[in-house]
Amino acid sequence: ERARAEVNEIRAAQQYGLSYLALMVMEDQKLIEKHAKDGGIDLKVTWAKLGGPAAMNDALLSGGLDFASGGVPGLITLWSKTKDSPLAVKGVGALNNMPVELITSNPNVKSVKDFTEKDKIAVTSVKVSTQAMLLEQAAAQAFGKENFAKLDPLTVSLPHPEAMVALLSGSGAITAHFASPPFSYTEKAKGFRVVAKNYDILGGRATFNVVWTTSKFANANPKAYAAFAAAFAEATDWINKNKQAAAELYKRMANTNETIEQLMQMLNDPEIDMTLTPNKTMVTAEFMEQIGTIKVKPASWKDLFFPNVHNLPGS
Amino acid sequence: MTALLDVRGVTLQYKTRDHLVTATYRVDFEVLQSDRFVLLGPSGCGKSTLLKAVGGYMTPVEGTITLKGREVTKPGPDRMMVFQEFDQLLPWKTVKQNVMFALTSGARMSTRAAEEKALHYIDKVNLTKFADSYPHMLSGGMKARVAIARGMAMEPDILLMDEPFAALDALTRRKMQDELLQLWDDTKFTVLFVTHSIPEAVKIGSRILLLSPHPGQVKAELNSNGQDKIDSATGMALTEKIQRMLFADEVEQVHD
Amino acid sequence: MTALLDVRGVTLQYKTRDHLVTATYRVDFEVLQSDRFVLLGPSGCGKSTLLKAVGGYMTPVEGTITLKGREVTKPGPDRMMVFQEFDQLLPWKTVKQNVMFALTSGARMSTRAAEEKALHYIDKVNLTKFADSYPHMLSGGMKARVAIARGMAMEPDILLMDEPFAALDALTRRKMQDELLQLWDDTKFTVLFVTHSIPEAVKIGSRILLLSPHPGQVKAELNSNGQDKIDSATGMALTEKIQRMLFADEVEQVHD
Amino acid sequence: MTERPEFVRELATDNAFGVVQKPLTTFERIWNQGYVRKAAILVVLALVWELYARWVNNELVFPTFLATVDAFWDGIRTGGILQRAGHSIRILLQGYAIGLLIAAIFTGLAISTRFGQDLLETLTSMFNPLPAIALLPLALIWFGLGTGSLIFVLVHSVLWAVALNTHSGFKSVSNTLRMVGKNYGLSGLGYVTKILIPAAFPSILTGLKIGWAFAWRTLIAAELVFGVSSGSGGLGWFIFEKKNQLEIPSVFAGLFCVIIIGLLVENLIFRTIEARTVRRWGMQT
Amino acid sequence: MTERPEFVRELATDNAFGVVQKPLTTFERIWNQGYVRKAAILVVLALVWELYARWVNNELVFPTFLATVDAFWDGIRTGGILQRAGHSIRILLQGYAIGLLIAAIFTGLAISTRFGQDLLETLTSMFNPLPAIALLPLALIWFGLGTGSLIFVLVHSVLWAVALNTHSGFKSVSNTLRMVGKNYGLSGLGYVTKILIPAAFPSILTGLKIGWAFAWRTLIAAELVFGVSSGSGGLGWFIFEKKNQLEIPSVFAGLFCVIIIGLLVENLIFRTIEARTVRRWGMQT
Ligand SMILES: Nc1ncnc2c1ncn2[C@@H]1O[C@H](COP(=O)(O)OP(=O)(O)OP(=O)(O)O)[C@@H](O)[C@H]1O
Ligand SMILES: Nc1ncnc2c1ncn2[C@@H]1O[C@H](COP(=O)(O)OP(=O)(O)OP(=O)(O)O)[C@@H](O)[C@H]1O
Ligand SMILES: [Mg+2]
Ligand SMILES: [Mg+2]
Repeated sequence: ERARAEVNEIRAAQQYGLSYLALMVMEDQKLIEKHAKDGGIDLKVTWAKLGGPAAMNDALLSGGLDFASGGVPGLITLWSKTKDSPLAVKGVGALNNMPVELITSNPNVKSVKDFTEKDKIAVTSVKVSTQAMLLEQAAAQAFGKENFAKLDPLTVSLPHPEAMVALLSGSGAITAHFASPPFSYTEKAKGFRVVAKNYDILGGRATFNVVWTTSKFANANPKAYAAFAAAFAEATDWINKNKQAAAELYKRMANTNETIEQLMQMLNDPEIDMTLTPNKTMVTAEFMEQIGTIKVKPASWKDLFFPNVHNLPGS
Repeated sequence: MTALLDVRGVTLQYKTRDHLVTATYRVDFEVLQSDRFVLLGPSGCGKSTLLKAVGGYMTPVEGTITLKGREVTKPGPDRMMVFQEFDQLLPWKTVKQNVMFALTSGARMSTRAAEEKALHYIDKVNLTKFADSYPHMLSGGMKARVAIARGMAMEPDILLMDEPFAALDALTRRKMQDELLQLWDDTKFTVLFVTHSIPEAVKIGSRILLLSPHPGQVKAELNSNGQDKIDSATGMALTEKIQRMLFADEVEQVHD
Repeated sequence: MTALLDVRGVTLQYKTRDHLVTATYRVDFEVLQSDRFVLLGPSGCGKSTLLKAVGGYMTPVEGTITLKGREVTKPGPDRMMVFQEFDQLLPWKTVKQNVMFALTSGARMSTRAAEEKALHYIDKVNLTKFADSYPHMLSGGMKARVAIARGMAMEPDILLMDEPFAALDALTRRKMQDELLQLWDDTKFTVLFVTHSIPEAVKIGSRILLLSPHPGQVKAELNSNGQDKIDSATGMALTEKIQRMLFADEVEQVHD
Repeated sequence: MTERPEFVRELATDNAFGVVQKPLTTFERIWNQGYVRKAAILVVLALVWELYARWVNNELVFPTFLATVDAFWDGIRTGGILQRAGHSIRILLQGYAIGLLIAAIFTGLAISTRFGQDLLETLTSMFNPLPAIALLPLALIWFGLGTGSLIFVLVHSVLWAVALNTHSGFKSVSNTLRMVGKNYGLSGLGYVTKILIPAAFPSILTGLKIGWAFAWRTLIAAELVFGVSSGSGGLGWFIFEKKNQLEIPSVFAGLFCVIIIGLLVENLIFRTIEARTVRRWGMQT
Repeated sequence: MTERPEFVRELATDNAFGVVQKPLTTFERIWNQGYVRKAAILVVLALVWELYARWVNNELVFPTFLATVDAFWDGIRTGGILQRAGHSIRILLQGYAIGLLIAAIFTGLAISTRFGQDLLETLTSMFNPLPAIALLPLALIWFGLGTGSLIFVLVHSVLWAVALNTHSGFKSVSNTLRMVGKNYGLSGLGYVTKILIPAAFPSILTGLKIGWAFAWRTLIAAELVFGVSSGSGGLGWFIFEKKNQLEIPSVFAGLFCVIIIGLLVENLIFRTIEARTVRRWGMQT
């Protein structure tokens, strides 16, 4: 009876990059369909690749998308905006822990405190991106809470590829880049120095990307939600157990020219975990509350996520 | 016999940003069935404007224009117009297509019949060799002749012609005049004809309306039999009489 | 006395996508200083084309055109042209500005002098009341008169006029003709004049070139003293003589 | 046919000619005002917006008109939406002006030499379809980050549309007018500015309008992609920021601001130009 | 003045008139071919690109022409750049066609009623400056993720430019031609299609060109935002992917593909239309 009331199609979206490998595995191995069948429903899954968070939000909120993915601040903002409405967006699980590093080409900069007006720091979007938020947190730690925005005037919006090229080419357009893998690898390999890192700023390994959906969807479609959650867990598990195969799957799905070795290097990086467990999300949430981006912070990280991950050792 | 076209106290005005130009003032005349009615008057006196009003392009601010008892409100193919302007041919159609298009869309004729008729009238205006040329390849007089062919081919109830022969040389003009009269002999259509030439008015017209200088008012209406007839009262030929009427103005003007 | 303008064996052709149209074939004539040279010929015989070639807008495919000994290669204000088309006025300038603009940019006159001169000639063509109107508010004949005023105001070495009076009524036409002759009396400029009207050619012209029908070739060159002089040999008046020459063609054509 | 009598008439005197138009009803007279009709359209559009938004009932995706207006006032009072708009307009005008200048040079060349025409046609068909991001690398090399690059991208969005319209307008100028211009001895710049530009003005105006609109589009979109350093953002950045904070009514307030500017520019500037030029000259009805 | 003799001449016969143009040199004849001149321009541009890129010497920012061509061939052989382009073109054509249709309806209304004109003018000045992202929420509500929304955004980028140009073209049609059309009893659709459209064709063509170019721009940019919902995505996504993989020559190969398509469409389609219509009719030089 319930099953008939549920949707028979769900739509989920990835963004570009290795971060979203778990979703690719789910897509490639049709894991959601499999778990849905086990749960007694027939489910068609449509996968979309979206270019940025704006489209992701619009699609989710307009009902064009059921599962979205993106950075932690994105989830927190959505949660805070929708928590009193039937939509009530929450996380389904984390995609990974990943190091995000502030890398500079300016030899005089040894720490965040050394940046001067002459420096320009590239982040994907000024003020609003994960990287910009991290920089503000670093500034708050270095100069005191009220000075969290001290470095903001130095930031410029630049997508990762352009930022990396600008840094490597030594054109002087930027002197620092808040980069995530694989861009940070390349920059470090060229000998540029890391002056800050999300793991240090947030106090430990931290979730980089998460998957989320609306309570409205989860409540109306418990079986479909369960199938997704189960598939998500299985995919994460599978990656950790089959890194070589996962690398090959990524190369095929993303149609990339990166070599298997390069991909394996990332997957084997001890700093990168593929895990469902949300880490250090509360640190970010608290910071966002402090600076007024959100009005009320979640009571615990469990407020931010659906119960299927509540048993994990999140933070 | 009631009038085919009845123009009663018609005042026509152009309203522009800065001025109000009165083109004609309380003009009235009647055109009967099969009249060859000529409008004659000095440059700028409102002949073209009157013709446009009869064509349905302008609404009088005063007075009425009725055609067959019904007031003229919009243009239509029953009043085929030959304009004064050179750019009245559709540039994207050849000479033949221009005439044919008028027939197929205005007179709703079949393509074949239209083609035949078009070629017939194009021949009458001596343009057979140029039937497949586009208008921009024609001389001024040739364009005028295409427009004449188009107007005549439509064989409308009433043909409105605005100085159709002005751009034609003496020889061609005479030929066209003869063609028009010939066609009239055949079909007895009604024509409202604007011209500048007094001899032409006398030759073409059966009735001649003289208009005053700007703004145009009716000055006189005269009959003509095409023969430049001698007026019994004054002993003057018609052309001379008309010329006098026009020249009277000049004398006045000069003495102003 | 050498010729001011020397047209030697000039063939003019239009090349279009599909055809090659020969407009004039090996035409030659000489225009002397202070000639009032008239081109007369049937519609489409290439008069406008010839005028455009003299104006520097077309290059002959054969023959040469020399003005004061120098070959004509491009247009210039030394040969002021009055075109046949109604759209020869700049729509974005009023009547006065149109005439003034020609003077300030063509004859490089000061604004004040240009204005004075412009108003003078606008008055000559009876358009003082319309000096501040834009061209689109004028009737066909009024536009033609503005173009005439502009051409005369320029007082060029040689004035090229393409049927300037075609759109004018008998009275206005006579006035314009007289103005032109008056101006000629005053300044003895040279004019190359296209017309369709034989009486006009005889009245205006000091020398008349007769062209054959399409493609235009020189048929005859005649003198005129403006009085419709009687030819001593044939006893015919000049108009009649010209008419005969034109009509000869018609007879031929009809019997074709 | 019975002979009709001939007649001769006396003429009325000059002072009788001031016939006036038939009087209009009050409603007609009001409705004849363009701005009344347009205001009516705007009211209807606002109503449709309000009602549809209420029906959709999803403030986070499509806020109501009233909420938007509210956010707009709020933005004016506290959020500095006007300064943001001012900042955007300043940059926009620079890009627009430079774009027009380059378009003028290109079309000037194109109309005076055959080679120039080939060049313009080739460049237009090559570069016009390229999105702004394609220019990013070159922009970064040449201008670095910041206003310079933004202006570069703006120029790209204005230039080709204006050049295409202007060039096509030039090519459509009647032969007679060209000949008249040459007759006056005009050539080069004088010929272009005194003959071709006024004669092609309807086309040029259209080009200016399209260029203006596309400059806005590009600016708003480009501010998101690059050239923005914190603190100096314009309207595009305002919209992006609010979007990321999910303050959707403010996002719409930003767009509302763009719409209002569009309406103002159209009705105050372009309409006036039109009325004083092409309409007055009888070149457009 | 000495009296010159009068004379009468015999005329030459018909068959003598075939005078031919003065012969041109071989070089002139070759140079007279438009495509030769354009090819020369393209070669020069390619050379400038190559040399400048070598001088910049930074493959990651601005690859050389040869590297780009290389990547392009590679893309054709292995990367399916042609399928990507095909995918984009399919969507583009749909958006373009729908945009034209709606533009036709709007301008048709605008030319036949005063209210229609006010509506078009108002809508154009309001919506034309809005960037595609502004429409995203509505697009997603109405069409969900996928091609529908992409097409919606494309329509937005085509519609207003084409409508503006067409409408301005309609308004510039000479009064005489309008009167001729009305004289034939044409009205409504017949009047628009048989009189106004051909008479305004130069303007309409310009609108079509601008619309086409902006459709490309928008599509490429929109694919970055909308990404792909099924299959492999179009050229825009290709460029996005390659950029993220830092395969800059491939990025330029994608843009190169856009350029080539632009050149082909201009020279094969628009030129041909122009030659068969406005040029042939003497409406453009
Ligand atoms: N579109 C217009 N706007 C304003 N006034 C106009 C317009 N058209 C004509 N007029 C004015 O109306 C009057 C009559 O013009 P109309 O064209 O009817 O004259 P016409 O008798 O045909 O002259 P012509 O013999 O020179 O062609 C003129 O004074 C002219 O200035
Ligand atoms: N642009 C053109 N393209 C092709 N052929 C043309 C062009 N202009 C004129 N012609 C042709 O050249 C010939 C001469 O034209 P032109 O205009 O010189 O005649 P015209 O003597 O001035 O005639 P009219 O007295 O009718 O004005 C005509 O046969 C015409 O068809
Ligand atoms: Mg008239
Ligand atoms: Mg001529």
